[in-house]
Formats: sequence, structure tokens, C-alpha cells
Amino acid sequence: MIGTIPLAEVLIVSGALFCIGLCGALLRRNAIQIFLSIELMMNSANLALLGYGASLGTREGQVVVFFVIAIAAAEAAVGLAIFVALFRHTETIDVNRINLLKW
Amino acid sequence: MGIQRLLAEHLLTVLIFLPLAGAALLLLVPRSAEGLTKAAALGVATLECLLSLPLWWHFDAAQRGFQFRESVPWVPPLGISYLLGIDGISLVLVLLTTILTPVALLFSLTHVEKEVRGFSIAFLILETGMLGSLVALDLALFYVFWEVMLVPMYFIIGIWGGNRRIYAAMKFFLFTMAGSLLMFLAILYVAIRHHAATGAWSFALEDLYRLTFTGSTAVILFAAFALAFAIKVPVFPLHTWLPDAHTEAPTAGSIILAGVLLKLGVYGYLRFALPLFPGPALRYAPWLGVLGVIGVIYGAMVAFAQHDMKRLVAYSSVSHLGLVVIGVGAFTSVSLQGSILQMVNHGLSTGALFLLVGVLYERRHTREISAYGGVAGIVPVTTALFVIATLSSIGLPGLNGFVGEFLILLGTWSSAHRWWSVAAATGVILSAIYMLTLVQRVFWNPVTHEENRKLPEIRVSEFVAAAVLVVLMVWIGVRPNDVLDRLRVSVENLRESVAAKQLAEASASGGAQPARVDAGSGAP
Amino acid sequence: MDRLVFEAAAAVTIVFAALMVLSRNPVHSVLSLVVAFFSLAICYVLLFAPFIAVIQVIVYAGAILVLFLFVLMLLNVGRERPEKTGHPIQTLLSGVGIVLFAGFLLSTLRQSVTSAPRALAGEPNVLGKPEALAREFFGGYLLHFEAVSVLLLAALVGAFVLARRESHREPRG
Amino acid sequence: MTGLALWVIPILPLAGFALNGLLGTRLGKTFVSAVGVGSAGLATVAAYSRLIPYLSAGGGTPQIEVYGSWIVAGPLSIDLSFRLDPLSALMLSFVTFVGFLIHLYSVGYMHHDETDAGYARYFAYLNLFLFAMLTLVLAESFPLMFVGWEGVGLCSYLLVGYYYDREYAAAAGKKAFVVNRIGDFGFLLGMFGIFTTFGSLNYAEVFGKAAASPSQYQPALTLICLCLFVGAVGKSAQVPLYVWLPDAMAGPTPVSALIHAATMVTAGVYMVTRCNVLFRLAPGAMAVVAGIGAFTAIFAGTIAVAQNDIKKVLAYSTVSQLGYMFLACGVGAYVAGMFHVMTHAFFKACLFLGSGSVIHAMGGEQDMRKMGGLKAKLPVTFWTFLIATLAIAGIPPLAGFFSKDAILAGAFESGGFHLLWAVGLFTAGLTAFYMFRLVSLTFFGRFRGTHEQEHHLHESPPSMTVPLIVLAILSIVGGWVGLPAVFGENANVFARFLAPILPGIKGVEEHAALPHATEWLLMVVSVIVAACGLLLAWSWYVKGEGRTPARIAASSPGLYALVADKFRIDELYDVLFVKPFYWLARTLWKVVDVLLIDGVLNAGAFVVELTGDLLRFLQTGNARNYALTFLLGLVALLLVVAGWI
Amino acid sequence: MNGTFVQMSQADWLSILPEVALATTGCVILLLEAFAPGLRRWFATLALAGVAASLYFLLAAPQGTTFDGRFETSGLTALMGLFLGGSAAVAILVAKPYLERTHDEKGEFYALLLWGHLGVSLMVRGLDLLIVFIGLEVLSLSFYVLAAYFRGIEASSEAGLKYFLTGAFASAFTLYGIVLLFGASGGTRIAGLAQEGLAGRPAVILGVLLLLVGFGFKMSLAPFHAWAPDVYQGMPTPAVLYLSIAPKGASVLVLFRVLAAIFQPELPDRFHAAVAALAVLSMTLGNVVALAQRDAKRLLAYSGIAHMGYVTIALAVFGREALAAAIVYFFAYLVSNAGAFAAVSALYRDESKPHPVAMLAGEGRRARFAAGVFALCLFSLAGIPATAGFIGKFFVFKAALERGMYALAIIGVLNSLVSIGYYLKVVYILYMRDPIEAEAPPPLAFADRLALAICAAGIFVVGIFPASLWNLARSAAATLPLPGP
Repeated sequence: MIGTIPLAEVLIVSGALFCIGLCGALLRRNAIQIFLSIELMMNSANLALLGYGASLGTREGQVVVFFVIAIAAAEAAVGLAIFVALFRHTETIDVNRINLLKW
Repeated sequence: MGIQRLLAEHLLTVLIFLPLAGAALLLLVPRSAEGLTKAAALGVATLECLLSLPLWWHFDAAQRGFQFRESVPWVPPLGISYLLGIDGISLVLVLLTTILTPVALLFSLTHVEKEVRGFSIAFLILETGMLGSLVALDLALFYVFWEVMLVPMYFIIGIWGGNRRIYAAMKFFLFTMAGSLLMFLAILYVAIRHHAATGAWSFALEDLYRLTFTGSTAVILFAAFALAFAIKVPVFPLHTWLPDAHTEAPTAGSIILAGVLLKLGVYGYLRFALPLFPGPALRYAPWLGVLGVIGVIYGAMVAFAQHDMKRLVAYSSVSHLGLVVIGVGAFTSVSLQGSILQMVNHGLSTGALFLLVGVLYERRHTREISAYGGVAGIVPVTTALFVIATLSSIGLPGLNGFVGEFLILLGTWSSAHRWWSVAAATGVILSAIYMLTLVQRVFWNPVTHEENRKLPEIRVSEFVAAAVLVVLMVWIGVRPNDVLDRLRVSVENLRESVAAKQLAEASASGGAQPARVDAGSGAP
Repeated sequence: MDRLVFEAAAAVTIVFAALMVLSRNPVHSVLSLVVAFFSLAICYVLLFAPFIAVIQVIVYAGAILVLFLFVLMLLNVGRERPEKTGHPIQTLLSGVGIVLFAGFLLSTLRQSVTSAPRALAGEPNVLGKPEALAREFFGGYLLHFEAVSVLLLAALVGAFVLARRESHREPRG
Repeated sequence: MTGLALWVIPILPLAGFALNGLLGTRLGKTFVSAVGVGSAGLATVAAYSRLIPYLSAGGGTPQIEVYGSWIVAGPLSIDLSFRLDPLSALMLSFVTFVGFLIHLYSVGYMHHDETDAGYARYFAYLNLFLFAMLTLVLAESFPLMFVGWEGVGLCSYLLVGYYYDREYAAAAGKKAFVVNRIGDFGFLLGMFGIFTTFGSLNYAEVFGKAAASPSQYQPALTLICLCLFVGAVGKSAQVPLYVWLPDAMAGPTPVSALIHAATMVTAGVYMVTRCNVLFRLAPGAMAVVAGIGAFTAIFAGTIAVAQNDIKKVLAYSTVSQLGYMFLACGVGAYVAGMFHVMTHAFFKACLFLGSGSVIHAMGGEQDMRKMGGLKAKLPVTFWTFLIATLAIAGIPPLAGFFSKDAILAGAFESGGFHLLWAVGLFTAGLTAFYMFRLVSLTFFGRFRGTHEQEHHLHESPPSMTVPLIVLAILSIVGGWVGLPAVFGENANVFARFLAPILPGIKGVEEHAALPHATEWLLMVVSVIVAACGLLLAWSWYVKGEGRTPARIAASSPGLYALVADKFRIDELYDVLFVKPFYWLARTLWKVVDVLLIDGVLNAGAFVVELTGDLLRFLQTGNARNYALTFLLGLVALLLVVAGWI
Repeated sequence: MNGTFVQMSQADWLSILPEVALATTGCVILLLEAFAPGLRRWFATLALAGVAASLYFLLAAPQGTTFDGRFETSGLTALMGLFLGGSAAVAILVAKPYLERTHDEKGEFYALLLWGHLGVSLMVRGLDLLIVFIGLEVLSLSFYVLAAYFRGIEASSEAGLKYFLTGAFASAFTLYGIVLLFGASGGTRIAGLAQEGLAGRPAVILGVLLLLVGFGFKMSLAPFHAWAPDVYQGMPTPAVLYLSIAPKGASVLVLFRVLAAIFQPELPDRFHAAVAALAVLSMTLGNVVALAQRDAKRLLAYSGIAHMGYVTIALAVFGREALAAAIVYFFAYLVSNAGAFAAVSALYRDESKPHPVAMLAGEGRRARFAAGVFALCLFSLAGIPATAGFIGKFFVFKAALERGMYALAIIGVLNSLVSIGYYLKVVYILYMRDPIEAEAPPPLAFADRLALAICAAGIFVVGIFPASLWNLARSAAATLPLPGP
């Protein structure tokens, strides 16, 4: 229990978010939306971390989350840059249409 | 550390690595200097041949076990060592190798145009590989040489070969690999068992001889080894790589393929598969013999159906090697000596045949039998040599072929499997049929193709190459004892150790009585 | 009380997360994700992580998603064309995969328990004290901190490399 | 050991072979003839230098010379050793001598129609043959005999195919070798059998053991003997393996005389006689030998009647005579057999050389229907030929009479309702008939050839006629060494001389000699039969100028054609063996090799490649699918770990 | 709560120096790029110096753990450092002429390469899952960028996109795995996982599996391999060279660390089955599909997938000998694969076009050295004796057989039979076909020549004298709590 919140509940929420993100990552075609979904997955991880941390009564959870956020930010920067760079060639970021390299 | 001491104490090492050194040396020769390259390669090979003669003189025929031993730790943590040594069996094959290589190179002097340097280098490396696997007494070391051999041969077939060379080269490589990879696992397993049993790592043959394997393990291990060697020999259903490889390879390549590489299969079987797993080896010897019989007859029949000279000779190899296999399967001292001798004979006669076919091919650039006919009058010397080689190959008494055949058949007859001998003896008839048909259609008969009328006669270099082989044929035919004497003790040794080990196995596996080792050693 | 708030916030998060995934228009997605992150930040607070919650709002909801918006504008990619999102088999397999995985994940999480909680230093919300966190960063997590700095540097340079215009080189390809 | 070592005798022609083979082409015909004839002559001299003392010593104990060991492996040990005993002495005597004569004859025969190279080749082969034949007869062990055995086969192959640029010659040579190989197959097995039975391959040991304790080896022996006999059948052209001999006439005539009449073909008889100890212990095998021999004799004789090629007639006559010899062996009259071998060597060689001289004169023509009336043009040839003919026909007191008579006597003794004797007798009649038919067609009547042939007709040079004369003389006197017992107990020098080769065997009694009366009777009968044959031929072909036979032929054309076509045995074999063999070979290659083995392997390889090619398309290039496979992989792992898979 | 805020001992400093060296070199190059672009042709040398320096510091650093047990300096890390340093060095050597050919020699390339290298070395040395994860991300980010390095080439950008999307996707899973383990063990330390009764918990199992797939992704282990062919094809060859070697080694090591910590003394059967399945799938799929590849880099990608299958056999065997075998295998893989990619980089002229193998026809007689080494590397990858590749397989199969995993070994050798099929195909195209490219490839740059020579030498040294390497690997493997002698 974290205060009055049962850990399981927190984890379930996080799990649900992760799965939602998963759906987005798999079903969307727009690279940006896919990436958004991935961000969501990472956030679900953060939620779980905080839940665990709190229930363990350790700060490490929060510390890790901090780093994760930093990483996510960095990824976002690079990712968006890549999208832009690719967009210059293809005029689209629909991953269904981006298959020059295959087979 | 004088050169004499080097030769005295490390002769085998010198023999193995001299060609390699030569190959390295050739890298210094400018690519344009083709003549020089060829000469240098030939020189190295000849020197090698000369250096190998002391083995012949100084070999103590009476001594059991291996001679000219050398032993240096190689991979100590796994007990892999650079362990060399020869007995009579390897001795004759080593000499066969050192003799055939210069012969092949001598022939190539006038017949390799493209990539001369690469060719010579590949050939020398090949010789290193062959000699290495003949004298290695450490399974890991053997395996290394055994596989290394493939690479230069792959290139020799693939680069300097005929029209379907790439297919042939691939087939050759994959076939051989398919066998040896499983053998590789088997070798590992055996060594591991040795480690488990003694706590010490070792790949040394004599250490591993001491292990006894029983039950299905033994069978599987034996199968792995046998398969690898059977493919190399090649034993009947696994032979189809041979015609392609032999046919497509350049003449020199065919000479070495037929002359030496095939023998390594039988050699490996005698040196490794048999002594390591005598139980299964003798239990399944009948199958081996049957396959041998099939090989003899089948090979001969198919050879008869060929209309490509080289292919015909190639299939004749299948037939001859089948005979050798029978001798091994019968496993009497007579048949064994016969088999080993027959390997040498086959090396000489088939080598010569390929060489002379090459002589014709290089002039007319066709291997079709029908493209020739009646050339005896135009190239009498070639004809004479070819006829002699043919006679040796079909086992005419007085030439080498007969002695081998006779011993194998006699030894087999006096073993438990008399009927093999009867069946295989038909090979005497069949070989005459296909070889003489070849001779008739190529050399006799009226001249049908005008271009044959100005067929140039054999060159001196080619003649010398062929003559060497012919001389050896006659020599072995008249004085086979020179060879047999050196084989006797080794063969007896082999049979005894196998017998002893088999008893050990039998007792280990709970007294199932062993198959007869000395199935009628021929004595009445 | 806490629990009710948490559940409410969580519900909102989930709903908007779902919206983000479902909406064809990327801009809508971004916006709904902003909402989701806000409510997520509330959850963080309830989990004794006020500092993280703040960062979540500023960095994520603020910076990152805005960055996304900018890029969207820059490339002005409109809504996905309503063509089917892909091969039916692909969709089917995705569905199966997701369902199975979700099953595993949730069932695992439901029964997942932590080792006995340590006695908290003072009251719970001491956990999230920025100062205390700072001590962690420059104490035991110094190495991580440095590593992340390299990470950010790399990201920076990387973004620069990629985004830089083709200047002094003949276009290729 | 007295005088030269035996090995000198075969070595001399071998040296000749080497010399002619290597240098002959360069050094010209005179050198070649010198070397060729010289080596043969020297060999003869050497041989007689050993023979005379041996004979004068009355033969008897064999002299065995061991020169060293040839093959030693395990329990097997084969020496290089020669043996001089009555049998080998007999063979030696006429092989060298006749061989020499024929070398001499060849000088004349081959001289102008051959290039230097061909000439050298010819003499090289001839010398090599002499070497091989001598090894064969002198050998003291089976393998060494086999060396000679196959050696002569090789020479026969080379010499039959001497005119290699004529397809039929090359084919004939191959046929000869292959058919011989079939025989050798038997010989080999026989040797193996002997080795496993007696533990040795040396005559002395084998025969010694066999004679000492016959019962011990009984069961194996019949098989062994049959195997050996297969060898003999091949080499001596008996039914069913005789087919190569008639074709072998494609070779130069002297070759036919030497190899295919006088020496090589009798090797089979020699071998059987050599192994008489074994054969006598295997009555079953003996019966087979006799049967085959008798059948061959009459069968080939019949064919000979209808041939028109002069050499073919002689060839079939040879086959038939060889049958006679085996008949002799089969009924246990080994001495008689060898006796006939010798006399046959004389008169048949003479006949062949005579025919050679005729062909020579006719400019290569061999068809008797184109000859006739040659006796005026070729007197020497005619007379020698006539003598030889009478000899073979068995007209006393010529050589053939005595040998043939001895055989018939033996056959008569052998019982079996004298069936074998009857056959032999009939064959004798046939022989007389077709031989005189030959003479009549060739030498009597009017010339039927072309004009320029007639114009070119001439007697052969002395180098050819001298051998003819010598052989003719021998054909007359040759038989006198073996007068039958009726001329006094010790009249039969030959038999006494050869006696030692028929050692007594425990439990095998020698059958008693015939009573004189019977023997007289037999002689008279055979002479009458022979005479009838002669007269019939005379009346039909000289008097009636061949009308009667033409009428007969016309009356039953089918039969005549069949006989003329040699009963179409070759065609039969072609259908039975050759064609199926070729078909089988092709099928094995195309079906088993290409289709089955390679097919399966290539199919396997292809399947793998194909799989690769298909799987390759899983790589759609769509990042979402990559994520999907990732997820599916994860799920699969989960299932595995959770134990659901 | 003492006065100074930052708490860092000298040991910490010494242990972190290698990474510092790398980071600094990167920064320096970057600055030079900005302010002294004229010095570009020295960048490669500088980068090499950086790698060398970091290697030196690594070997010089005192053994033991630092940053209160989160960072390791040991024989193991030293050996792995050698492996990573080697691949980085070759990559840089190859990069110089490559970038010159493509007129793209920029400082950023080296900087990113070095930082990526830094990330990998963090993965290798981190005893804390968070460190490992950060290292992983550093690596990934740098190489996302390097993949898309050629902005002018669509293929390159596309490779960047694919790598980024799949990579981010994978790291989300990795992260969640770490979270689960965190929850179970109450911390991010790997050592912390070695607690009583942890191995049984579903959360832990799930967590470990997520790590397995996450790092399996980096290893391009089937079925997490799909990104590799595309990315390799579009990515600048030198970067591929590094990416195809170093991170795989690091990932395997991490997996060994985690599994060793959690599962003591032995891998549970189900886990073993799962890993073995991955191995078999990866070998088979990699080899079979490689047969069908036409593009040199794709072919090498699939061959890499197959090779990771062989390594995974070692993971499945699990044990000290197995880890040692894996390490040896990676050294063998380093020399062979690096050589192969170096040759590819040297043999192809135009980066904007794909690299069909058929284009190499007859190069064996024109670009003799490059083609020769290429062939040698291919034979080594195929596992022909007397080359490094054989040694790698030798030890892996030995380990498998020793633990009685015959099926794995047999499937392994059968696979190498298949692999010979495509390796030899390249060889015969090199040597037995006539050239289709009109003009011979440009003469080999010194750096290329050097790189190739190093790899060739390495192949033979490892292939013929493996003893010392094996001993090192075994002693290194002893640092992990693995079963075995």
C-alpha cells in the first residue's frame, strides 16, 4: 500500500498504459504517432517505477524516473530530427510508404 | 642447428611446410614472370619429392608404431598438440603425394595460362594440406589439414576448370564439408570423453585409442567418421561429386584429386574410424563391403556409358576405389595390404590416364571420345603411354594394378565374405570392356576427323611426367615387395590393436561376442 | 481519498492515452497525450514524487510534446489517409500479439508484490524532496548522471547533424 | 643346375621387345628383323641348350629354379621361379622352334607392305608374345603362369588389332581380350580356391599335397577345376567362348599361325594337363572337359565345312582340333592331348603359313571362291600345304594320324557307350572333308580370280618357303615319336617321356591299355573315315566342281545359311549380353546417378534455396512489421517459458 | 551530509577514465570540426588515439568495483574492452577513406562513433541495470544518427528511421523489464538480483524475458533481427562495421551477467528451452535467408544474425566454459566480420547505390588484396579450420557437447554447411566470374589496407594460436558467478 493506494492498482494502470502504447506503436502508420505511443510506453514504465519506489520506500524509483525522462527527451530530439531528415526525401512519414530498403 | 639436424629430426615438419614456404616465396615473384613462377613451383615440388625419399630409405619396416615422430604442444589447455609420425600406411601415401605433385606441376608447365601464380600457390598449399593430414597423429591437427585441403582444391577446380567448373567446385566443397562437419563434432565428443575419463584433455590419437565406446554411442561416432571418409573415397551412393569434380578440374587438379585426395578417405578410415571404434567398424564392415562391390560393378558399368574421356576415367576411379573398400571391409592382412597398395596403383595409373587425356585435351580442346579416333598413327608415343596406363589400370599382370587387385581379391576370398571377391572379380572383365573400348574409339579405328591428322605429339615435359608414372607402374608390378614389406608390420599392428580393442569393448559392453577380426587371415 | 483521486487521474490518463492512439490526426494525438501526461503527473504527486511530477509537466507536457507539435507543423502532415492501416493479417497478428502480451503483463503485475517496505524516513513525502534527490544524483548516481550528460550531448550533436541543411555539398543519391 | 638359367630364355625376346619397341622405329627394318628374329633364334638356342641335356638325361625329375620372391603378403608368398619338367620341356621345345620359324617367315611376309614403325611394332609384339608364352610354360606357380597367360592375351590383342586403323581389326582385338578376360575371371577364382585349399600357389606344393592326401581336398576340387577350366575355355576358344578366335583372323597371317594355331590357344590344354592331378581327382570336372571338348570339336568342324574364307576355315578347324585336345584331357588321355598339341602345332602352323603364302600371292585375297588351280603357280606352298592337310586329316603315317588316333583310343576307353569316341570319329571325317575341300578349292581346278591377280601370282620368297618346308617335314615325322603300343611296348617314346607329369594318386587307378586287337580296329576305322572324307571332298569339289554342294545348299537354304553364318552365335551373344549390357549401363548412369542421387541432392539444395527466397519476403521493409515480429517473438518466448508451448 | 556535495573517490576517477577519454576525444574532435575544419584529415588519427587512450586506461585501471559497486573493472571488462576497442579501431580506420570517398568527412561522425563506443563500454562495465540502460541508449542514439548520417541519401535516412523506431520500441521493453526487476529486487543493481527466491517470481521471469528480447534486439537475434538487414544496407559501412560487432558482444555479456545473477546455479529448463529455441531459429533463419540475398551488406547482416545464433548456443549452454567460448567466438567474429565489412567498404565505389554482390564479379583479379582478405574473412565466417571462425565454433560446440546438448551442436554444424553455400557464392563471384564493372576499383587507401591487414592477421593468429586467448577468456569468465570449473 502506498498511503491508501494499493500497489497492484498502480501497476495495473501502468500495464494498461504500456499496452495502449503498444497498440499505437503497432497500429498507427504515422511515424510521429508511433513515436508518441512509444513515449507513452516509457511513461507507463515511469509510473510503475514510482509505484514500486513508493511502496519500497526508496528514492531510487524517482531517481530512475528522472533519468528515464532525460533519456526520453534525448530520444525525442534525435527522433524528430530523423523524421525531418527523411521527410526531405519522401515527403511522408507514413511507415507503410517508407520501404525502399527491403528483402 | 645445422640443416642436417633439421632434416634429421624434423623431416616431416619440413615436408609439410616446405610447400607452404614455397607458396609464400612465390608471392615475391612478380605476377608477370609466369615461366619463373612455374619453374619455381616445380622446383619446390621436386625438392619436396627428393626430401621425401629419405623417409623411404630410413623407414624401419620392422618397427611397430609410428616413426619420425614429432611432438610440440599446440593448444595446451585442450591438450591439442602438433603431433606427427608415420607408419607404413602413411609412408606410401606420403610418397605418392610427393611424387604426383611435381608430376602434375610438370604437366602444368605448358598448360596453365591464366593466373599462373595463383595456380602454383594453390597447388603448393594443397600439397601441404595433403601431407599434413597424412602425417598428423592429433585429431585436431588432422582435421585442420583435412579441411584446409579443400580450399585450394576449390579454387583449382573453380578457377582453372572446365565449363561447369563452378558447379563442380561447389559440389565438391559442399559434399566433403557435409561429411567432415559431423566428423568434427565426433572428434570433439571423443576428446571430451577422454577428458571426462582421465581428467586430462588430449586429442592425441594414441590417447584416444585407449578409450572404449560401446552401444549406440560407438555406432553414432563411427557413423560420423565413416560418413566423412566414405564421401571422400567415394563409396557408392555418395560418389556423384567425383565425376563432376574430376571432369571439370584442370588436368593437374584431376591428377591430384584422383591420385591423392580420394586415398585420404580410405586412409582416414584405416587410421581413425577403424581403430577408434572397432566394434561398429567390424559390425558394419559387411555393409561397407557390399557398397564396395556395388561400387566396383556400378562404377564400371557407368564408366562404360560415358562419352567424355575424363568422365569415363573418373567413373573408373569409383570402380577401383570400390575394390579398395572391399579389401578394407574384408580386413584380412592380405586384403588390407592389397587395398593400400591398390591405392598407390590407382594413384599412378589413373593419374597417368588423366595426364594423357589432358595431353589430348590441351590439343583438341574437347573431351568427347567421338571427336577422336585413329590417332594412334598420329601420336604413337602418347598412344603407347596411354595403352600402358590402361593396362596398369585394368590390372594386367606384370604391371602394378594386378598385384593390388590380386591381393585384395585373394584376401577377400579367404575372408568370411567370399562372394564379394567373386562379384568384384567381374570388375576384371568390366574394366577391360570400358577401358579397351575407350582405347579403341580414341586411338584405334580409322581417322574420322581431319583436324586430328595434325594432332601434335606429346611434349617432352609431358612425356617425362608420364614416363615417371609408367616407370613406377612397372617397378611396382615387378617388385611389389618393396612396398608390401613396408606395409606388413603396420597392417598387422593395425589388425592386432583392433582385435585387442574390440575384445575390450566387448567386455565393456557386457560380453557380446565380437565379430571376427581375423576372419580367416588367409591361412588355410 | 488519495485513492479516489488517483483512480480518477488514472482513468483520465487511460482515456486520453486511448484517444491519442485512436485519433487519425496526429495533432489530436499530441494534444490528448498532453492531457494524459498532466493527469499522469497528478498520479506522480500521489505517489510521493512531486519533483518528478513537476518535471513531467515541464519537460514532457511542456517541452517534448510542444517539440512534437512544432515538427508536425513543420512537416504539416495531415491526418492519415483513411486507407486500411495495413494488411489484415498484419492487423490480426498484432491483435493476437497484443492481447496475449497484455494478458501476461497484467496478470503478472496484478500478483507482483514487493519485498517488505522499509521504514520510511519520517513521513512519506520526504521521499520526493528535491534536495534529497539531488544528494542521490551526486552521490550514488553520479556515474549515471555523467553518462546521461554524454547522452544528451550526443543527442544534441545528432540532432544538429541531421537537421543541418545541405550546405557545401552537391546533393547526392 | 645345368647350363644357362631358365630365365635367360624368356628374357631374350623381352630384350628384343624392348629394343624394337624403343628404338625400332628409328633404326630401320633390317635392324628390326635382325633383333626380332635374332632374339627369337637366341631364345631357341638357349632353350635347346637346356633341353638337350635334359632330354638326353631322359627327363624325369623336374628342375625348379627360384630367382627370388615376387609377392609376399600375410600368408601368401609367391616366388619368381621357373620349372623345367617333361611338360614344360615339350612346350618349350616347339614354342621356341615354331616361334622362331614364324619370326623368320614374318620377315618375308611383312616386309614390303608395312612402314618402318609398323614393322618395328609388329616384331616388338611378336617378341613380347614369345616372352609371355615362355613365361607361361616355364612358370612354376599359378600367378606366374597367369602373368604369361594374360601376357599372351595382351599380345594377341595387340597383334589382332595390328591393323588398328581398320575398325573390324581393332574390334576383333578388343573382343579377343575381353572374351579372354572372362576366362581369366575363372582362372583367378580357381587360383583363389587353390590358395585357400592348399595354402600355396606353387605347383610343387599344390600337386604334392593333392596327390598325397586326395580325400582331404575332395569337395573343393571340382569347383576349383571348373573355374580353372573356364580359364582354359576362354584361352583355348572352346564353346561357348570360342567366338573370338575366328575374328582374331583379322591379324596378320603369321600371327594367326603362331598365336591362334600353334601356341597360345593350346595354353588351355597345357594348363589343364599341368593340373591333371587336380582334374583327375574331380571326375565331374573331367566329364565337363570331355563334353565341352567333344562338342566344340564337332560344332566348329561343322561350321568349317561351310566357310569360304580360307583363314576362317583354318580358324574353325583350329577350334575343332582344340576341342579334340580337351576331349583327350577330359577322358584322361593327357599324353595324347599333349601329343596332339605338338603335332597340331606343326601342321596347323604349316597350314596357316601356307594360306598366308597363298593370300600373299593373291594380293590379300582370302576368299577361296576366287582362287583355284594355284598348285602350278605355287608348287612349294601346294606340296607343303597338301602334306599338312593329310596330316591333319589323320592319314598315316603323318603326324596327325598318331596323335588323333591316340585321342580316339583314349575316348574309346573312357566308356560311356563310346559316344565320345563316335563324336571324335565323325569329327575326324569332317576334318578330312573340309580340309580337302579347302585344298581342292584353292589349288585344283581353274583360277577364278581377276586377271591382274593371276598376273601377279608368284611363289613366296625363301624366308617364307623355308619355314613351310621345315614344318611340312615335321608334320610328317612329328608323330613318329608317339607310336602306339601296338608297334611294341616301348614304341611310344613320347608317352614314356611325359609319364612323370602324371604322378600316381592314392586311390586313383590307371586304366589298363586297350588290347592290341581293338587298337588296330580303331586305327583302321579312323583311317577309313578320314579317307572317305577326303574322297568325298575330292569328288565334289575337284571332279564335280562344287555342283553337288551347291545343290545341297539350294535344297535346304535355311540350314545352309545357318551353318554358313556360324549358327549366328555372335548375333545371339549380341542380343543376349552386349546390347543389354550397354542398355543397363546407360540406364544406371542416367537414372541412378543423374536422376536419383543427384536429383535428390539437388532437390534438397533447391528446397533450402527456395525457403530462403520465400522467407526473404517476410522482410517487408515496413518498420511496423518489424515491431510486430518482435512482439510475436516475445509472446512466443513467454508461451515457452510459461510452459504453454 | 558532509560539506562537499559531490562524492567521488580516486578509484572512481581511475575507473571512469577510459570513458572520460572517449567523451573528451569526441568533444575535442567536435570543437576542431567547428573551429579548425582544416585539421579534418587528422580526426581519424585523433579518434584512434582516443580509443587507444581509453584502452590504456582500462587496462591500467585498478581491478575491482567502483561507484559503490555499480561499475566494474576486471579481467572480463579488460578483455571485452579489448574486443570493443578493436572493433572501434577498425571502424575508424575504415571510416577515414570511406568518408573521403563520399566527401563526407566530418568530425561528428567520429565523435558519435566514439560516444557510441562509450555507451557500449558502459554496457559492458555497468553492474547496475540503469547504467547498462543508459549505455544502451547512448549507443543507440549515436547510431540512430550515424545510420541517417548521409542526409543526401534516402536509403540512409530510411535506415535511420527504421533503426530509431524499432530501437525505441525495443528499449521501451528493456526499460519495462528493468522496472519489473527493480520492483522485485528493490534496486537496479544486478547483484541485487541474486536474492533468495527471486528467480521464481513471475514478475522477475517476465522482466528477464523483456531484457532478453531487448538485448536480443541489439544482437539482431531472430526474431528480433528484422531491423538489421535494412539498417545495415542504408547505414554508412564503417558504422555498420562497428554496430554489427561491438554492441552484440556487450549485449551477450549483459545477458550473461543478469542470468548468472538471477539463476543460480543453473538455468531453469524452460528458460534453457527458450534460449535454445532462439539460437536454433536465429542460426537457421539467418543462414537460409542469407542464401537468397543479393546485396553484400544484407548478406553480411543475415550472416551476422546466424552467428548470433551460434553465440546464443553458448548462452543456452550457460556456464563458465560457455561464457569463455562466447568471448572467444566474439573475438573470432570481430576479426572476420570487421574484415568483411572493411572489404565491402573498400570494394564498392558509390554509396548512393546498393551493393549487389554480383558487382564484385572478377574483382579477385583486380582488387587482389581487398578481395583476398574478403575471401579469407568469408572462409573464416564459414568456419574453415586454421581461421578464427573455426576456433569460435570449436569452443562453442565443445561447450555444448560438454553439457550434453547434442541437438544444438548438430543443428549448428548443419547450419554451417548451409552457410558455406552463400559464403562460397561470394567467393566464386569474386574469383570465378569475369568482371562486369568496366574499370578496376580505385587503389586501396592506406588505412583500408591497414585495416584489412590487421583483420587478416587476426584471423590467422586467433585461428592458429588460440591457446592464450582461450586462457584469458576462461579466467575472465571466472569473474561471473557461473556454474562450471
